[in-house]
Amino acid sequence: MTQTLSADTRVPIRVPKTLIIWIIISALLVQASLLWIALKTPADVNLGIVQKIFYFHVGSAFAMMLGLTAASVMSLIDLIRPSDSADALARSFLEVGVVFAFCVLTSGPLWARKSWGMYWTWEPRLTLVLLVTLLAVAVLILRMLAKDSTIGRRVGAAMAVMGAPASYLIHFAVKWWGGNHPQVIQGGGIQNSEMRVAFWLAVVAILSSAAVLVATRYRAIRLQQRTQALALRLSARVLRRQRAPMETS
Amino acid sequence: MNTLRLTWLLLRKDMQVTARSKELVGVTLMFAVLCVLVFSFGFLQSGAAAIRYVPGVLWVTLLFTSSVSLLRLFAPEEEGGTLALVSMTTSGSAPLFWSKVCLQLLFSALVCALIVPLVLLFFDARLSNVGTVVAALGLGLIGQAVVGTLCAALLAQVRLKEVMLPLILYPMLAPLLIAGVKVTALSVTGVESPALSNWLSLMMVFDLIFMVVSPWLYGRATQP
Amino acid sequence: MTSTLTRIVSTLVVALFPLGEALASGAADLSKYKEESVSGGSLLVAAYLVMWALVSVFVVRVVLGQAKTEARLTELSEQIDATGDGG
Amino acid sequence: MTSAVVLRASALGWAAQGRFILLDLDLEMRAGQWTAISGANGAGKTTLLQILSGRRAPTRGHVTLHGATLSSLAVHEIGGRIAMLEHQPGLYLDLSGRENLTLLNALCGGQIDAAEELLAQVGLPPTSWEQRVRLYSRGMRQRAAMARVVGSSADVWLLDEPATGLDQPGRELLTTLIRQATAKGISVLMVTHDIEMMHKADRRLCLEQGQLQPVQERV
Repeated sequence: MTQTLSADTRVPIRVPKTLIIWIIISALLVQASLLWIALKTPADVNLGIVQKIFYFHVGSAFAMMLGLTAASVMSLIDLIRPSDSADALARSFLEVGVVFAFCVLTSGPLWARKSWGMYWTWEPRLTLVLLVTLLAVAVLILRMLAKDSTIGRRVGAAMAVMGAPASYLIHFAVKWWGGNHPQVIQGGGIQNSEMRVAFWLAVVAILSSAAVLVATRYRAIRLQQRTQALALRLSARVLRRQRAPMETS
Repeated sequence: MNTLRLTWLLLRKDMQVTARSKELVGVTLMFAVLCVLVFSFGFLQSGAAAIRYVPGVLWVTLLFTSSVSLLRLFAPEEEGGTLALVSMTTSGSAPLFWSKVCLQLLFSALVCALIVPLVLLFFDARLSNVGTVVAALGLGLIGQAVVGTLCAALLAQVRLKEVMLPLILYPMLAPLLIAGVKVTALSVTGVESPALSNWLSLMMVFDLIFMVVSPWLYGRATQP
Repeated sequence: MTSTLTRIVSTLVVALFPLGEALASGAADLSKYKEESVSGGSLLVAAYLVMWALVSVFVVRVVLGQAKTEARLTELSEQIDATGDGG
Repeated sequence: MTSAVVLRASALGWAAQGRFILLDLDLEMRAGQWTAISGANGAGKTTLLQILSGRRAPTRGHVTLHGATLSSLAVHEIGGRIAMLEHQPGLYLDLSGRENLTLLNALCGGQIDAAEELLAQVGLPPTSWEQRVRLYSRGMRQRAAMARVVGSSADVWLLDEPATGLDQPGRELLTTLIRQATAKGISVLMVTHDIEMMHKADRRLCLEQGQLQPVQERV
């Protein structure tokens, strides 16, 4: 019995055109927003030039929030109706979310050094980002440890789902907890229209790049999954071939 | 009703098993006492107001001790290979899950009963409104037990589970820890604050959410 | 001292980043804002560099992983062709 | 004489680490039939039993119990109809033999026989009934686990190396218990390396290259 492998398992390796166009657009957006921030926006009256961190810092925070929320939602979908694509999406969102979480965590203290005079304060939003990042990294490690076992995948997904309500409650806890602290300068206020344009340009540019990263990672994971499926079919074929002489004899 | 009966049967079995391995309870209590001691060495300096450290020492000890007992929570099932057997006779994993939550709760209540007087004694502190603190402890321990049981059950099949459990558990329990410490601090210093009810309701919401989410996730993630 | 450092770093940015020139011109008037021990400009440059590095590391990892998968895929295709011929 | 098919596996496949261990495996278990399976280490015998008992989902194919696929059945339905003896005894080590069976009986709503009766049936001396299973020897644990299977209301028995650690009287007892079960219409599947046990079975299969083959009789 010989089974022919259909061509559909061989994934085209070239990157789809739409993705390339999208990558170029995001790159241009990022360049445009950087140029705008550098050339057009004035320095903040209170904080000086360091305020220019604000644009990408907040953009990264948006990307992180959206990424991690999407990761939880996709994990939930994967638990309710398991599918390889939901799993791949959940993993890509989680990874990209963690990357931007680190961006927020590193740019935040640098900004704080200037505006608050120290790298770290237990300001509610900083604390929230730190805790959520720790949680997301733990889930990421869990998913990496689990490799491709079904149980591991489900456990990772379940933990990602747990992370969403936990983060929501952490948000309240740290807000009330930090309530006693003096609210230092509400830094990075938008003072004029150039700043507003810079802000939205940066947000759009980062979200677009984040989406590109998710799409690229998603494609990579899908390719990996299909490679595994192909290896499995090959193994089936080899096993059947080994049997053939045994059956005839 | 049936779930309740099955949960009770499994819990009674767990209590029997725990009673027979007395070492486990003793070791866990010992660990809790040592935790308090180590924190005292770490924080106390002569002349400093010791009372400030009471809430922190109390809650962190409870958190650490719970993760120690959580790692042993499913040991009877793992040793005897009864996990699949039990969930296949009790029409699902809910009775097993809730019996383990109750067991963990009993465990931490025991630890609590030992630790709270000890900490108050060591730090020469007095609680101004005992009722609130008891409520906070109750809510905190319920939340810890529910989330902890889920994590312990799911991580049982994962490599490096001893390390992974705190890694996942501590950030997830952060709201309970913060709220518990705040309530205890307000009570120890005797300040009447309207924030008190806020913190208690936060803990209550935490418990309610995870009491719904956790058993569902447990059932989902352990399906064949 | 710090402004020299800023200038060095921003020269680095010129090499790495197409927008470097713009940033460098921003760095030129950094001295105006120098008040404390730390210059806001160097913090700014550091922040953007770190973010850029983080994203680059991720991209490199994805690309490397992709390359590995593609190699495995080619290997598998060859194996499939080999078994196909024997049949 | 052909009796009804109780459990059927069709085109079963199981893959681990990107490699198929079981593939295109078909199996029919009929009421009152005693089947023995042998096979090299790592051939997938234990995995096969786990799939047949619904503890593991197969990569390919499906298992039907009285015509209904396992994945469509509720877990306690499977648990009530398929009894399994694994490497681990499936008993709480810190409970006594009697307590274990009583607990199990309570959990499934009193469907199994009285604990004492079962323990006597598998030849455990009354002195050991109140002992913790942890103190049992390998063979005694195996007997206690067997009591759990005998007491169940299942009509399929899946036994993974049931003769391990059993002495000669124990093996004979095991044979008798299985014979009594098949007489009642229970279908028994047994994985074993033991030639003697193998020859007592009605049907002998060998798990080889992911499939079950009838064993060629040596002359």
